[in-house]
Amino acid sequence: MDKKFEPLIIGFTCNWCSYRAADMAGISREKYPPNVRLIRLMCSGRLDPTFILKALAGGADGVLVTGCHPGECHYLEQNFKAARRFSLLKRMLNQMGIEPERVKLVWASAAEGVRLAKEITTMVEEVRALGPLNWPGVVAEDGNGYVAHLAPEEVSA
Amino acid sequence: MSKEKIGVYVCHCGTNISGTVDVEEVSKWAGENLEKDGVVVSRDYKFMCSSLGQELIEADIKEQGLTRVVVAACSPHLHEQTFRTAVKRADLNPYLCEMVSIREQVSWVHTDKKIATEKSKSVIAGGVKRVAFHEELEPLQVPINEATLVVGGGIAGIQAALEIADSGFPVYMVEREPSIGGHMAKFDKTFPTLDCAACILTPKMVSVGDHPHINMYTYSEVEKVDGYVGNFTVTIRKKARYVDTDVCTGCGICEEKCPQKVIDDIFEAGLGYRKAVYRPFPQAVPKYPVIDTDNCIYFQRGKCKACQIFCPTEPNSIDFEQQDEIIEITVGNIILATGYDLFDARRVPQYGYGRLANVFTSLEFERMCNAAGPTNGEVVLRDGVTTPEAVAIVHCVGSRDRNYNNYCSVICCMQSLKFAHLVKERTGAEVYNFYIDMRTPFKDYDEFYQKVLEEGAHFIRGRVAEITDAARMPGEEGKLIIQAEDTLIGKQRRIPVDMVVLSAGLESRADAKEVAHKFGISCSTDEWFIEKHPKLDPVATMTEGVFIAGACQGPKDIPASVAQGAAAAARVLSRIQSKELALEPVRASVIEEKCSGCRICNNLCPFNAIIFHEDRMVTEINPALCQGCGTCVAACPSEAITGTQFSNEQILAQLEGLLMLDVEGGLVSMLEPEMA
Amino acid sequence: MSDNGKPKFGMYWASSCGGCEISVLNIGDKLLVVDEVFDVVFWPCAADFKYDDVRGYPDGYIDLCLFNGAIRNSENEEMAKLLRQKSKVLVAFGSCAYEGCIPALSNFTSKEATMEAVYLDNPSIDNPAKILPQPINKVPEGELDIPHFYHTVKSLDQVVPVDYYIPGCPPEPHQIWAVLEVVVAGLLQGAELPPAGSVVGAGQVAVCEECPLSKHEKTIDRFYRPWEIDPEPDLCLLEQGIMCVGPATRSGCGALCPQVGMGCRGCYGPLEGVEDQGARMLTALASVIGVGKTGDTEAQLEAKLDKIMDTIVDPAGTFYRFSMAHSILKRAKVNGHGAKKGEAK
Amino acid sequence: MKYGYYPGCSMERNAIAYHHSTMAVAGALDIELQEVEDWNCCGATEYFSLELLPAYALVGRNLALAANQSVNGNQLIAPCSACFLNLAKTDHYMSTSPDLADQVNEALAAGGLHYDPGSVKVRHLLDIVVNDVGFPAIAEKVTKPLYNLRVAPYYGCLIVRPGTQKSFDDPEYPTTMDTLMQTLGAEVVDFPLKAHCCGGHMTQISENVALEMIRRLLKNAADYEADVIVTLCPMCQLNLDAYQDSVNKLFGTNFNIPILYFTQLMGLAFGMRAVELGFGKEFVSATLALTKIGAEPPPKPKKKRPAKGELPMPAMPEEDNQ
Repeated sequence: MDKKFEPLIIGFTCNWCSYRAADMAGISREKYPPNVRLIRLMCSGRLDPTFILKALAGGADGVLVTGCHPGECHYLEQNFKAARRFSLLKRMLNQMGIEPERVKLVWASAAEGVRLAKEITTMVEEVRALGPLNWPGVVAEDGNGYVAHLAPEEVSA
Repeated sequence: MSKEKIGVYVCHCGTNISGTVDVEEVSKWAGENLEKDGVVVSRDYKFMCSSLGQELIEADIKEQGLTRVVVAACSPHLHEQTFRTAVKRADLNPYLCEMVSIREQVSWVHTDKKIATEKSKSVIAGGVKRVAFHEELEPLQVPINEATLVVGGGIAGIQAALEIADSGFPVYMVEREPSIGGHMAKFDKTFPTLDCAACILTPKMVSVGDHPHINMYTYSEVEKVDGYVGNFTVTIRKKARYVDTDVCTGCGICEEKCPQKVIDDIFEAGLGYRKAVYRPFPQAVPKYPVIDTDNCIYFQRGKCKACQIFCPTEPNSIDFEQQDEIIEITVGNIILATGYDLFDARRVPQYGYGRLANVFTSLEFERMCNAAGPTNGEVVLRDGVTTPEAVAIVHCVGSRDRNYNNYCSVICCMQSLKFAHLVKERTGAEVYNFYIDMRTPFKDYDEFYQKVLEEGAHFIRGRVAEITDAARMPGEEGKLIIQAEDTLIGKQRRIPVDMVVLSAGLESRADAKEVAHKFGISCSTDEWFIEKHPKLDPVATMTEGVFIAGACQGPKDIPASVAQGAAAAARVLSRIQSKELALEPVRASVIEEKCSGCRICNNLCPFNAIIFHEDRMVTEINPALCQGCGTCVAACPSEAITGTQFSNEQILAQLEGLLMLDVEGGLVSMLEPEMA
Repeated sequence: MSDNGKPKFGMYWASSCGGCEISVLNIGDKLLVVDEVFDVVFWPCAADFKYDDVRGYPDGYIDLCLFNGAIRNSENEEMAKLLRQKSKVLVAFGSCAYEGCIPALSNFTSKEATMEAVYLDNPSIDNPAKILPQPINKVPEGELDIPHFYHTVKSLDQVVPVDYYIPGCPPEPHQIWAVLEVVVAGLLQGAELPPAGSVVGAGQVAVCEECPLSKHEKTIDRFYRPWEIDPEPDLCLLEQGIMCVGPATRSGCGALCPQVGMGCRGCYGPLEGVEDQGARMLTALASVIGVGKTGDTEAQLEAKLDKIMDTIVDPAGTFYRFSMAHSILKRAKVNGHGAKKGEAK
Repeated sequence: MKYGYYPGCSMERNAIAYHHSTMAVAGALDIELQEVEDWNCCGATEYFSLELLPAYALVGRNLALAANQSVNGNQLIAPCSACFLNLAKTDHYMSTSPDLADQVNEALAAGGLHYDPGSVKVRHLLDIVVNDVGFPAIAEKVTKPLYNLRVAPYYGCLIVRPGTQKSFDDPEYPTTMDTLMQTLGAEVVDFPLKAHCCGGHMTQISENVALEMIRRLLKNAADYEADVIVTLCPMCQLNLDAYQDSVNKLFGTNFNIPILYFTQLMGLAFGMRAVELGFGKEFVSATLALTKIGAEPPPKPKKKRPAKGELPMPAMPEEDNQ
C-alpha cells in the first residue's frame, strides 16, 4: 500500500492539566496531526486500564495517557496511582506483544500546550512507523487449521 | 436503537470552526448516521453561544421533546455552563447536555479540512453515544463560612485582610514571624516614588493590629488543613513567646536589659544585632517581644532571667513556662500570601559573598540605607566607618541564569536603580550598574531610570564574570575588582570598586511545596504557587476556596502585590456574600451489594472521603468530602464504585463513538461482537 | 435409543485437564441420584458413547449438557456445535469452557511455538526428524484427517451460544450439586430456571467476602513468591505482598486457597458485570503499591516503580491465568515464528 | 576499584613526580590503574586549533583503544587536564555530531578501529579521588596530617570547563581540591585565581604574555601567604614552577613558591617517603615549605569580637552546619 498509513490514537486527558493543555495548544494555534482523539477524565487517577484495552481492541493503533506532573495533581497525589497502574500495564501489554511506543504516558501541565502538541506529533510518527495494530486481525483465526510441516533445516532456534 | 431523543448542535463559531471544518457536512452526517444512537435533530449555526443559538436548542427541546443535547463547539471549559443553562431554561436537566470541543481540539490545531471534518464527526459520535448514559443531577450546594484565613502578614496579606475585615467579615491572619509587615517593613525607600516604606506600611499594620474583625496569630504557623471550600478546619500552632501578651505593655525594658546580643538574620538580614528577647523592629505589630530560646541565656544555661527581673508589669509578663498553643479555627475561604525568599548569593561563589567583606546583598543594603537600620542609614563598608568611593551594583544575581533560576525576578532592575540613587545621594560615590537588560515597564518606572542616568550612574551591559580582590594592575590594590564583558563596546572590563551590592533575585519560599501540599494546591517547577488561569484567574487556584496573593505566586513588586491582595479579597467577598457555592456534582459512590470489603480503595483518597464499616464489612464514600477524581472508581476490583458524570458506561460509550471512523473517515473494523 | 421419560444428561470433555470430570465424581453418592434422575446419553469419560450416537439424536434431545474444556482444535469446535444443536440446556462447565483457563495461556504465543515446545524444543522429546502432527496424512488405507490445531484458544461461548456458566477450576462439588438441583427442579417440577446466559453455582461478590483473613488499608511495598515468605496466619495475603487475585474473583469456592496461605489464583473468573478480570486485578493491585509521593522527581518515580514491579513475576499470566480467552484482548500479538510467552515484541 | 588509565606524555617526562605520586597514592587507596595499551598523543591544545578533524581522529584512536580494552564500565582516568579535556570533548563532539563521528571512524577504520561515542566515560584523577574514594576514606588513610602548611589550591582552566560533560565540580569556582587539602590537615588559603589560565603553551609563542599570567597567579598566592601551590595538571605545574625564575627576573619580584601535585601532598599525609612521591624534581624546592608541617593542628582562629560599629559578616554554608 503506497498511501501513508494514518494511525488512530485515543488520548486520555486530565480535566485540570492536559485537557487544558490541549485547549492551550488550540488557543495558541499550535498545529499537530489530527490522528489523536481525546477523552476527558477528571483526573488521570480515573483512568481504568480497561479503557486502554478497550481502545486497542476496538481499533485504535495507540493510546496516549496524560496527567499532571508528579506533585502537581489537582487531587494531590492521584496521578501517582495513574503512574503505578501505567507502569504495571506497560509490562502486561509488553507480554501481549504490543509495542511500547503504542501506549505512552505524558505528564503535561495546563500551561504546556506546545509541549503536548509536540508529544502528540512524535507519538503519531512513532506509531505510524509501527504500522496498524489492527487487533481484530490479531485475534482472528489464521484460516489454515494446521501447522505447515517444518523441514528440519527450516526450524528456527 | 437508543430510547433517547438526542439533538446535535454544531457551531461555526464564525469562521473559527467552519474555516477548517465542513460544519454543514458534519451536522448532516450526524443526522443521518447517528439515528440509531437516538439523534433526531442535527443542526449547525453560526454562533451556538449567541442567544439565538441557545433559543434554537430550547425550541427543539420543547417542540421535539429532546431528552439529550450534544453541542459541538469550543472547549467545555468556556461554554459548558452557557449551554447547561440554556437546556435548563427548557426544563431539561442541565446535566443531560454534553459539550464536545471541535474548536480548540480540531479546527484550531488542524489544517486539512477533509480530515478535520472527519475528526469532528467522530468527536460528535463520541458525545452522542456518551450523552445517552448521562443522568439527571443536581449541583451540590455548600454553605460558605463567613470567616477567612489569611496566611502571611506581608503587604499582600495585610491588604487582603483589611479589604475583607472592612466589609465586616471576620478574618484570621497567621504570620510566622513575631510581627506582621513582611519584607516591606525592612525596606527604606520604595521605588519609583522613593517614599519611605515604613511611613506607608505602618498605618496599615496598625489598623490590622486593632481591627475589630481581624484576629491576628503572629509567631504562629498553620499545622493542618481539613475540610473543603466553605468549611475548612485549620489547625494553628501558636509558638510560645514566653511573654504574657495580656499584661505586657511592650515597653521594651526587657529588650534593653537583656545581656545577650544576637545577629538578626531575619529582619536585619544578618547585618545587625538584636537581643535574645526582642521585637523585630520598633513599629512591630503586635508590640510584644518574644524570647528566642536558642540564644536566651536562661534557656541555655538556666540562669539570668534579667528580662523577668526588670519587667515592670504586675503581674510579671515574662513567663518561662509558656507552652506552644494549638488552636483550631473554621473558615470558608483561605488566602495564601506567603511571599518569597531572597536568593542566597553564596550560591554564586565567584561573586565572593561571604568571602569578600564588602560584597553585600540587596537586603543587607536595604537595611543599611534604613534610618532605623544597623548603620542608621549610613552607606558604609563592612568596617562600619569607611564611606565607599565606588560602588558596583550587580543585577540578575540568581535570576535569568540557567545555573539558578531562568525567570526574571521583576523587581531587581528597579531596586538596583533605587540603590544607585541612594548611593549617589548619600555618598556621592561612583556607581556602576551591571545589567543584562533594563526592565522598567510600569508607571513612572522608566522616568526613574532616566533620572538615575542623569544623576550620573554608569550602566554596563554585561554579565559579571567574577568579583575578586586579586589585584592585577595598578589601582586595583585593596579594591574589589569587577570583571565583566561590556557587550555594548565588546570589551572585557575590570572595574575596581570599594563596595558591591548583589541584586539577588526572588525565590519561592523554601517550604513552598510543603505549604502547597498542606493547602491542596500545586506548585510550578520553580515552586511558585500555580494560579487557576495565568490570565483570566490569577488569584484563584485549582482548589476551590484557596486563593493566592503576592509574591508566593511569582516575583512581584509592592503595587502588584497590593493589587493581587485586594483582588483575592474581592473574590472571597463575593463568595461570602452569595452564602452558598454550587459545586459540580461529580462524586463517587459505592454499590454495597457489590462490595466485598477487600479494602483496596480504603487508603486511596487524599480527602479521606472513604470510610470502611467494620460491622457490615463494606466501604462507603462520604459525598461531602469526595472531590470526584474517580481514582477509587478505577481501582475497585469489583466495579462496585461508580462515579457520576464519568461512569464506565459513559466513558466506554464515548470511546466507541471516537472509534467509529478512522482518520480518513472510513469505518473502523471493531472487534467482532462475541456470540451468545 | 431408550426412552424412559427421564431427562437426558450429557457431558463432554473438550480441551481441558479432566479435573472437571473428577469434580463431578466428587459429588460422591449424590452421583447415584444423578443416575436415578437422569438418563445419561453421552459421557465419553464415564461410559462408552460414540460421536455418531450423538449425531443420531434428534435436535434438542439432550436436556442438560455439561461441556467442559476450551476450544483448542477443530474437533472441539465441531463437538461444541453438534452438542449445541442436540442440547436444550448447554452449560459451559468449568473455567476452560467458561473463559479459556489454562489452555488459553497458550494464546500468549503462536501455535507454531506451541508445537515446537511440545514436539521439538523439549528435553523429554527425542524427535530428530522434527516430525510434527499433520492434520492430513496419506496412509495405505487412504487419507487420514486428524483435528486441526487452532492458533487461538476460544471459550465455548465464542463458538456457540451458551445457556449457563459454571465457573471454577474445577467447580466445587457442592456448587455442582446446587446447580443440578436447580436444573432438576426446573426440568421435573417445571420450576423457573435462571435467566439464560447467567453464571450459576457461584457467588455474586468477590472472594474476599468469603475469606476469613483480616483485611486492612493496603500499601504493598514489594511482592513475594510463595516460597519467599512464610505468611502470617489470619492476615490478608495481599497485605503481606503475596499475590492474591481474590479481590477481582467471583466467590463461591469458599476462599479455600487463601485459607491455606496460597493466594487466590482467580479460577472463578470475573465478577458479575466485569468484562476483563485481569484489568480489574491489575488496576486494584497497582493502586495500592506503595510508590509515589509528592517530592519524587519523574525519574525517581519511574525507578522506584520499576523496582517493585520487578517483583511481580509474569503479570499477564498472573492476572489472566484463567480468563485469557475471555479477556478484552483475547490473545497476544505474536510477530513471526517461535515467539515465546512473555517475550517483548 | 579498577580503571582504565591514560597517562599522557607529560607523565613520562616533566611530570614524572605526578606519575610516581599518583601510583603511590593509587596503591594506598586500592585504585587499580590499567594503562591503555598503545595509546598515543592527545594532541595537546595546539593541534585542535590547527587541524580539527585529524586532531579528533588522533584522540578518537585513544578512545577506541580504551573502549576495546574496557575496564570497569569503560571508565578512563586521565591525570593531565589537557588529556582529560581532549578525550572528554572529542567523545562529546562525536556524540553530538554524527557527521564528525562518521568522519573520525572513517579515519579509525584505516587502523581497523571504531569508536561508538559515549561508550567511554572520561574522568579526571581528582574526580576519582574525591568522588569515588571520598573524603572519609581518605581521612582514614591520613597518618601525618599537613598541619600548618598553607596551601593554595590551583585547578587551572581545563578540568572544570563546562559544556563538554557534567563537570564534577563548580565550573566557576571549584572547591573539591580545597576540601581534599583540608582533609589532609592542610590550611587552605583563599585563592581567587584558582581557575584562571596558567598561560599554557603561550610560553613558547609569546613568553612575556605568559609570564604576566604566571605572575598574577604567583602574586595572588603570595598575597594570601601560601606556602605552596598545589596543582592537578602537568602544564600548570610546569609553567608556575619552571618559569617562576623568569617571572622574578622580568618583574623584579622574588617569588619562591613550590608548585606541587595534589597526589604528592596526599602521599605525604599518608606517611609515605618524599622520594617515592617524586619530591626533589621540582625547580622551586619544596624542602623549606615542607619543614613548616607541624605535628599539632594550628589553633583555630577564634571569632574576634567585631569592633564598635563593625558590621557582621554573613556566615558561610560550612560555618552554618557547625
